[in-house]
Amino acid sequence: MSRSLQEAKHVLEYPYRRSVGPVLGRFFGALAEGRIEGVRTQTGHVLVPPQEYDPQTGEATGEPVAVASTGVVTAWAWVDRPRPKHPLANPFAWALVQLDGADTALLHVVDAGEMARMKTGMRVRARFRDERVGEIRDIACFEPEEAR
Amino acid sequence: MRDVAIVSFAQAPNVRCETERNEVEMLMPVVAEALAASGIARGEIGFTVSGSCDYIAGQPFAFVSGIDAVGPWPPINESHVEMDGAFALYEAWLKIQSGEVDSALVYAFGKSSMGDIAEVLTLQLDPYTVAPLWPDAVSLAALQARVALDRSRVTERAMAEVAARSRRSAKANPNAQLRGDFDVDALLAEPYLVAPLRKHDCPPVTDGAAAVVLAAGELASRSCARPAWIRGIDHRIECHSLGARDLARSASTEIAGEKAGAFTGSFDVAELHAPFTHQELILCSALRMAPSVSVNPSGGALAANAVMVTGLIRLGEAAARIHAGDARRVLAHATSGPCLQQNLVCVMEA
Amino acid sequence: MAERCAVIGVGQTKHDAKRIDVSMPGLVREAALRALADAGLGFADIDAVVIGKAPDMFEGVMMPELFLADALGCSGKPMLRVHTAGSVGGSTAIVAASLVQAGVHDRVLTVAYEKQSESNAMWALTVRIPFQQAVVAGAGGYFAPLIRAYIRRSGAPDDTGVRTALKDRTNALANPYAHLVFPGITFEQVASSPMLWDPIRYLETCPSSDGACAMVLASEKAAARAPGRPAWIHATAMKSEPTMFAGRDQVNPRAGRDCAAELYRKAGITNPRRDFDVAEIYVPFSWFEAMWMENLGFAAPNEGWKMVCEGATAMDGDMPVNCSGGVLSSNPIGASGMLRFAEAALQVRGQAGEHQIDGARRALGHAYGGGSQFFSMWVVASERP
Amino acid sequence: MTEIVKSITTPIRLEYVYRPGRATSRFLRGLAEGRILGQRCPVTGKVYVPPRGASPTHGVPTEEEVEVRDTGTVTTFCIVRIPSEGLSIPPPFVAAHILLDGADIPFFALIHECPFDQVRMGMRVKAVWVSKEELAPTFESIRYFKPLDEPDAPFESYREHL
Repeated sequence: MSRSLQEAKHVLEYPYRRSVGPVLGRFFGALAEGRIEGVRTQTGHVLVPPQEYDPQTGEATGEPVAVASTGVVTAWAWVDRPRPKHPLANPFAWALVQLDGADTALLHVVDAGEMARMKTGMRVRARFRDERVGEIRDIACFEPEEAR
Repeated sequence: MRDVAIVSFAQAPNVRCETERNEVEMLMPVVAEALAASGIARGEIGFTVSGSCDYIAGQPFAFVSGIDAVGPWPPINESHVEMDGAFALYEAWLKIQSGEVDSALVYAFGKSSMGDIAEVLTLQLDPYTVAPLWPDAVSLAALQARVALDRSRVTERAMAEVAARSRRSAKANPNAQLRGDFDVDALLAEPYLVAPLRKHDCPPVTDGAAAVVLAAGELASRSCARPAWIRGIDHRIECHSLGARDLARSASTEIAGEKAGAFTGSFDVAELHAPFTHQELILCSALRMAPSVSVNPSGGALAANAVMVTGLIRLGEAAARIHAGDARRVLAHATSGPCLQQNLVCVMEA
Repeated sequence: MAERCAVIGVGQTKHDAKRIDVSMPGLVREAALRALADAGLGFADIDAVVIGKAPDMFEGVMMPELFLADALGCSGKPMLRVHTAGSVGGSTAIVAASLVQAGVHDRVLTVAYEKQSESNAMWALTVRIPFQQAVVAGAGGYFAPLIRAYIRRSGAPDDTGVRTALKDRTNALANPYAHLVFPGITFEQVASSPMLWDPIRYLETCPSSDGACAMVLASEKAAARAPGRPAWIHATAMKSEPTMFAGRDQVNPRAGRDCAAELYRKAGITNPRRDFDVAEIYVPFSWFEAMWMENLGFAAPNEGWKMVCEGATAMDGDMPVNCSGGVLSSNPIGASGMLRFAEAALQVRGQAGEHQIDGARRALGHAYGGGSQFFSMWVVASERP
Repeated sequence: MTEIVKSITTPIRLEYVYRPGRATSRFLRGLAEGRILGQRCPVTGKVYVPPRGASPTHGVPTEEEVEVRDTGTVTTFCIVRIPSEGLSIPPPFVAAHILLDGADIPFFALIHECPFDQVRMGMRVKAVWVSKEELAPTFESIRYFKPLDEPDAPFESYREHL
């Protein structure tokens, strides 16, 4: 039985254009201005990132709520060798960040230089990009808030 | 409820990269073996259902050619879920429960080697605020492991012990991919892959295929000397956002376990679909596993992880323990989604 | 032994080329919340959710049920995701029905959707794969040769397809949710529209839509408490055959004939043209109406076109087909099959509005997919089975 | 007042490695030699081109190799008149199902060297190959099919392949 032919590369590529709806549209609009907004659920929880619905019940959420660009790391994982698609090219941490004023945590990255600086419960501050377009990557990363 | 049992199970050898055979060629012998073991003729099967995923193969409608492996002619009663084959088995169980059919063939296939599976799985995430950052599956599992380490009794040593035990158990599984004896201290001396996960905490990249035959009542008794009777089966999903759920526990597994009757009586064997070491510990806790239970004697997902097939293999491996007379009551579990978002629990008895 | 199951709530979105105003969760919620409102229920009343859609590459989200779980109030509940190509909307509803028929749940929400504007359907359907032959020009290029074969076999007049297109486009004017709306459309406009994949003309072709459809299915006990009239499910059936094999009849596939035969046997249908008051059939290219009339046993082989030409399938004909405007008027691919099932249910509930067939008691919902190889169908009626 | 963002662009690029498997490899190697190789279903005896290693009706491996001719009959076709992504030639052109002599299932190919409106069901055609030097294990080794100077095949001879 002859063997299989040589392998070939297959690239699946498309620049998806996503309509985001009113709630995320406002969140992304605020990010473009360098601010972070969540949304309040009917039970009073503040979701960041905001959603059109309460993740626990499916009920529609209410009014937007401004939250701080500082918060607490509730979980983190250290990446020594970033992948090409990762937001940072230098070693960094993935983190769940609960912003001050929010009841849920946002997944993003922390630029802490080295793993030894990472700790659950540490305070971080968002670093915004200079050129913002209204998307999640307008937050370049979070960084340790060491001044406090 | 009708009495329904898994009456046969077959799987392809799990390998790092199947270079010679396409998915249909991998599936054909597996389907033939499962059917032959059940004694139910191809044309007598009441319902056929499969689980697979287009993004694993990198093309739309990847499942379509899969049905060629069962030779669906004359036309058959057939369905497909874009999920792990374990959930296809659930659909088959429903079909039999509705009384429409008495038997079902369930199969699953996936060649994870075709793409960068950790990155492909990124596309499962919220496409607006999470996926654009491209967190890969290992990174997300590492976040979950951190929460488990911080907030529960999970330790890095316990995780390494899961890895060592799984790969030691896999030595007795001819279809496993990663097997052998590993020293826990040596494993802990290895560098982190994505801290707190080391390489041994993660599953291998695997190509695989599996098939299961289900039958009801007397047909099951005729098809198998020791049918694995499904006494309870249930699955639950929880909210998607990692920042809005408690990653240290598996709430959906707890509910599914309760509904499936996992908390009444003991088990000889449990096959848990835990691709990462800490997930086995979280699942054991959610399912209140007694220390006496033999967990993943097949080696589990840490020994072979053909995405879309692994869950169905857990059901098949657990049932096979009953078929072989090695166990009387078993539990099987399958998962889907990032960080154990969706979980299925099945209790089977001899 | 199966439990009885009924449709107690139906909802769909306004279908459009680009629903730029909503996110994917917003789209599915628009349909789901309408179905729940129709059933007088909220998410908290739902036991399980079954979701269906066509290839994930349309939206670039792998297994999107995972991120849509929260939007559909699924936390802590079972959720299943079905994908059977173009027939998926129908098979999704059938899986949802089996949850009730198996006696597992009392109230199941089922949703199907496609947000095709996130990418480009032609791109997603013709992804070039190494070592395989290039696909020529999407679904139209695939189905046009089969239509030509049908014309040759049946001797159907050339304007058969034009007539169906004109009928469905006229019916769509009475459907507020329809995507393509051409007020005052004429035979000449359809007949003179450009040939895309000869023999298929532009106005004989389905659009590419954003849209969703949802239904609430209930057990007999739960249906008794529903505020509206239920549509009772009398039978469901699914059949599949290989895409290609030697001697395959692709014009009148056996899987479709077998599926209909099984469905009719279960539902006690002996003469479909007499026994059904209305049918919603999956017709993405106009000629398929004539072809499916034969496949479904409404007409003898090679005579389906006569029903079209005689006006039998029009709103005022003896066997009205696609009163909603059908797939030719709205085509969110993953939802298109469920829309057929849901429109059939609306007819027997007397809730189809301007495109209602008066007194409709029994209706057929039909979907197909792949290379005319996957079929799903159901019979719904105003009376309990 | 915050401006509401309507949409975002999220480019997705994934790379996969494809391997053709044995059956396709044999077929493509055949094309590199200017031959069209099918496989016979051991149950029905039908010849499949291109072969995929399995009998779709019986779920069994197809192992017996059968060379078919590069001539055949157009069973049905479509005249593509709209441009779309990925087309290497401008419309209009004809995409046809061609029942190769010796095969039991139509093969998809383009038809040229004939005005598009003169292609007929039943027309006899022959493959036009790339030059000897350009032959390679790809489908592109057959450029297209062209009409043969033969009478059309009767409808009955191919009606079972529609």
